[in-house]
Amino acid sequence: MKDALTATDPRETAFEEHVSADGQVEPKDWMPEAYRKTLVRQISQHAHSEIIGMQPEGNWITRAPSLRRKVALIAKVQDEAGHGLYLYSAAETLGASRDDMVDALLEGKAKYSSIFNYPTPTWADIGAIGWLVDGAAITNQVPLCRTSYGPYARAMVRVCKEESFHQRQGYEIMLQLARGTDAQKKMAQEALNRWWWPCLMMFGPPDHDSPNSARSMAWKIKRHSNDELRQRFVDQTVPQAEFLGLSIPDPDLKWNEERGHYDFGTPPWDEFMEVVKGNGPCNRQRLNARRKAHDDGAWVREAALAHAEKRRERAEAASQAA
Amino acid sequence: MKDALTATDPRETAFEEHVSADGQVEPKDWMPEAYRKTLVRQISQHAHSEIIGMQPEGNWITRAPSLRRKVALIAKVQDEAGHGLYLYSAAETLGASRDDMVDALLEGKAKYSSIFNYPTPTWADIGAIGWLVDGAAITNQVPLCRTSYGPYARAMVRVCKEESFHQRQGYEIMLQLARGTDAQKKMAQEALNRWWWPCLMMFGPPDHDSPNSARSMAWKIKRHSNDELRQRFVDQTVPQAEFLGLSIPDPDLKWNEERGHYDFGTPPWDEFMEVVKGNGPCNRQRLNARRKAHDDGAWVREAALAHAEKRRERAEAASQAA
Amino acid sequence: AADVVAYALRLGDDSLILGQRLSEWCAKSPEMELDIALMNLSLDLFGRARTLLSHAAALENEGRDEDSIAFLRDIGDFRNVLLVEQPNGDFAETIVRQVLFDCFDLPFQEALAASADETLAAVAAKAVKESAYHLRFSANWLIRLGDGTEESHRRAQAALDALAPYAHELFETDALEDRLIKAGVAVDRAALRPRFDERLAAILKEATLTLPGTEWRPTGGRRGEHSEALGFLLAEMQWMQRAYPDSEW
Amino acid sequence: AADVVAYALRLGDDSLILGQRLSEWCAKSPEMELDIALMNLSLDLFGRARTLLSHAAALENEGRDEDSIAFLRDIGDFRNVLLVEQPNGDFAETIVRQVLFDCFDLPFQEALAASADETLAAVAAKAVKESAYHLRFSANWLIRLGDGTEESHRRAQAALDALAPYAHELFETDALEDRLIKAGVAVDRAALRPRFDERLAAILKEATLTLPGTEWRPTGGRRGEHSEALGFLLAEMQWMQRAYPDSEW
Repeated sequence: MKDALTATDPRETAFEEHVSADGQVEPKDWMPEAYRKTLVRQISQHAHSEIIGMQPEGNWITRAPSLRRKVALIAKVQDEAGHGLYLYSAAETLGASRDDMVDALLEGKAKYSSIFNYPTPTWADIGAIGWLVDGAAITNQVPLCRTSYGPYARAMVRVCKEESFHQRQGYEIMLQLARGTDAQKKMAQEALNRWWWPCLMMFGPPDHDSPNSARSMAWKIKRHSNDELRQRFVDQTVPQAEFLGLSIPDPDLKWNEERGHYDFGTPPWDEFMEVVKGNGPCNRQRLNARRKAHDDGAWVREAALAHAEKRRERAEAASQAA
Repeated sequence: MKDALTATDPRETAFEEHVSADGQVEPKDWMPEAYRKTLVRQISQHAHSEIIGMQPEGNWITRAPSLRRKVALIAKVQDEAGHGLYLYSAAETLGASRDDMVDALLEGKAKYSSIFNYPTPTWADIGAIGWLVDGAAITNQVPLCRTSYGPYARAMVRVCKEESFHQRQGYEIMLQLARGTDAQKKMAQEALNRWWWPCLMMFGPPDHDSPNSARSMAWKIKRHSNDELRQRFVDQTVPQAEFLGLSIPDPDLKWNEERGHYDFGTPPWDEFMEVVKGNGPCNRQRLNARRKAHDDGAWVREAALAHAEKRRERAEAASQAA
Repeated sequence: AADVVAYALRLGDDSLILGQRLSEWCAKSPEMELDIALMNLSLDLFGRARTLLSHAAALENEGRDEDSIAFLRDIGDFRNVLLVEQPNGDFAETIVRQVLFDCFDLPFQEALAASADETLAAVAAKAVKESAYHLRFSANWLIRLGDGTEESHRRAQAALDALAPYAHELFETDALEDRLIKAGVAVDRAALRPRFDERLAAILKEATLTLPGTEWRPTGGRRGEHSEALGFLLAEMQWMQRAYPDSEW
Repeated sequence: AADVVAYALRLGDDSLILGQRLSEWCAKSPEMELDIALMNLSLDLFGRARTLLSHAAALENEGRDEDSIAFLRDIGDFRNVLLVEQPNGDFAETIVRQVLFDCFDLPFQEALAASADETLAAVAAKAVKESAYHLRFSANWLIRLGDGTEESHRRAQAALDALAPYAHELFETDALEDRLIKAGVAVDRAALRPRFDERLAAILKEATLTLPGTEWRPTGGRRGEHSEALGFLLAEMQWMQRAYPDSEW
């Protein structure tokens, strides 16, 4: 799959051999430019997703129904902010600058996971996000703990660990609702209905429509196909839904004894493409909220810079006077 | 009571005779400068009070407990805005400009009724304001319907009519609470406790401490003494509280058979003076809210002016072209 | 009758939620005259909401009334279009939201006045005059803002860019409304579109504003799929009835 | 025990309401690092609130728990000082509110760690370290803002002018606390004043800010006399428990 130009570079050959032998790549190692670019795009998109992902859940912090849940939710959203910063740092080891990445997000040039363009109208959505969205994220990310780029792989180890915790919390919220009053059960079922298909689409388009996958797989940036991961998620999640006593909103869902997997229906890809294009229920709201925070805070960041500069000048003046 | 200077002006003598014969003064009539100034101060303070008074009640519009109450409350607050505008107009007939009066309010130079510097923490405060604050206002204002300055007197006729309606609404809110659940009764009693003394102080300091009253009485800008009006309010209100089954928070309150009036305790004048000085619970909040509305709306008012100017220019250009 | 109940709830919720949004301006607007005008709009809308929700309650006959419908439903049971629940934003956003609503609402009420449902027809007959005033008010202000200063033009255009996509939902119809159109009860929303477009275009022209070209057509309100902002509106609006259940006010 | 219940409610409400205000910043602050820091503060405060309100519930022994105390009281039953319920305003207001609180809170927790009430002492022992960090954070930011740009200085000074008067209430004491001081349970607030004044003065000096001279000393929180802003905070915070009574979450 190499083209004439890169094939002539012996470093490239060595790199490919190293990676295909499951060797890790570190920031100071030589790497092909396309590998660097692909990673920066993937890691920064992941960072943006964590930052934007604070909003749908943050929406319920002030209204969480018990102090215990409130504290857990704040800690979770705080973890997401931490993941975002951690991932921006990983991308910076590849020569990208956080300010540039954030600017690209604010200008609408960078992508983030489309799942965060859906709203959280009820408390049950907080449970559903933890259970399903974090569940899908973990399914996607666990293999990335062995991805070829070292800093990214190590970030993923930490992220996955915390997200498993979040997923359990989310499932516990759902369980409480599912064991609760009729109103709570209804709330839980409706949230599952809202999030099921969007979560299945988090794994990306079907393999036959996913052109970039092959090279990413070769580079071990990606380690399983979209459809493989989607199937794994469905197989894991269906029994959990059954345990909750909730129904998955897919009439085609059925255990396939022969395959040893669940068969399931086709997600509404048209809707997915609309959301990716910017036409989801909350795309504009999410970006506008981020921009507003950024713009409203400009004077604060300027003050911090000005103050640091003053301190530097004073220290300099003092050391010259000495 | 005339001093040497004014006594020499025959117009002054004629004016005083006219007024003491219950004659009305109209905008184009000659009037002593002090009369004009006193009236501008009094009318503009009254206008400011209506405008600031929108806030404590407006505080409950979005949370009113039934649609019927919500609609009545919006209509009431709207009436207050209307009274404010109507009174500013009356003051303008005396040569004051509304912009100047409003600026004086925003700069903290003008006074407004101190009663609006108390907060409305519960829905019952909306009832209490209607019943007690509007009740006290009416007691104060009914005599002003016969005040010597025509435009002011006519404004008062309209204001009093609408405020009687508001007072009945407020009393009806209290009645509903007093006939309601224990929580509602408690809410009503606590609101009465909050508003009773501040309302008694709406009539101003005791007569022996009220230096400006004599001249205002002579000019028929004021027609009864503070203490007379306060007594009238107490006498009217005590039976209403009894009918509600609520207790007035004054251990000294007692029917005096001999006087034919209720005896009552001394209001906390120290607190009153603090509120007048700007140290009430909400003085800063009220002015800041007014300033914020004014500042945030500056671009809108500028746009309206700019557009009017554009229209004027276009009309002129069109008429010249014709 | 279930269809009419659902229809009255849709119309009632549109009025209720827009009325609530407008009432948030109380004592906060740019001019005292605007405070009065915005409260007027809000009073008209609450007036309609009360009749419509009471009508739904009466037809439904399950013991609800205007207040339990307004104050005791959670977000997923509200049936208003997304436009009316959008936050007030600055004054330009409030005015643009209002122009979009009024350009639709005036012809809608004119048509609804001929409804076979007497209550709906009566509400509409009264609403026609109100809506004509609302549209005059909102259109005049949009023209002032659009053709005012640079800043007001910028704000008005930004508000239009943000809110225009929400207008599409006003013209959406579904099986329920199709049935009611056949029965002479409901208004054929799609048929109002040309008048809306024409009227809006005339206002925008005078306001020197440009309708954004966007394919985004947010929808879902009629199915109870609302934006997050509505949750906070409801928390505030419903507070008293939730905190003190089974009380008369 | 009734005294200790009341005292734990005061301290618990201070933490609860300030924690709630801080949590409103989530995803809205000037920097992602600040989002994290403000959530940290809020988590510490909610942690204290939970222990304190549970302690009050246990001593009181009337079937309440931390949640029913937090979510099912109306405004007049809250016992927090007015400072902590003041709206977030801009970042300068939040930081000034925090500096005022932290300058008081650090010596307060240090003293409370010696309380004769074991739970209070334990909460305080843990809180001392947290409060030291909170104060470092808030003081450093106030210095940056005060000694930053012209705009940040102006905003910080305006925030200080607005909020400094609320600090007095932190040092108020009453018969209840006097009894508890004698019993070795409560902290003598008045005795903390010199340390507060000194610490605050040092921070303000470095921040080039001036403490406003005012005789206004707003008070009443301990008696349940709150500002209107608290009502809206509660409507939002308590929404779920009010809308879905008798549910487990």
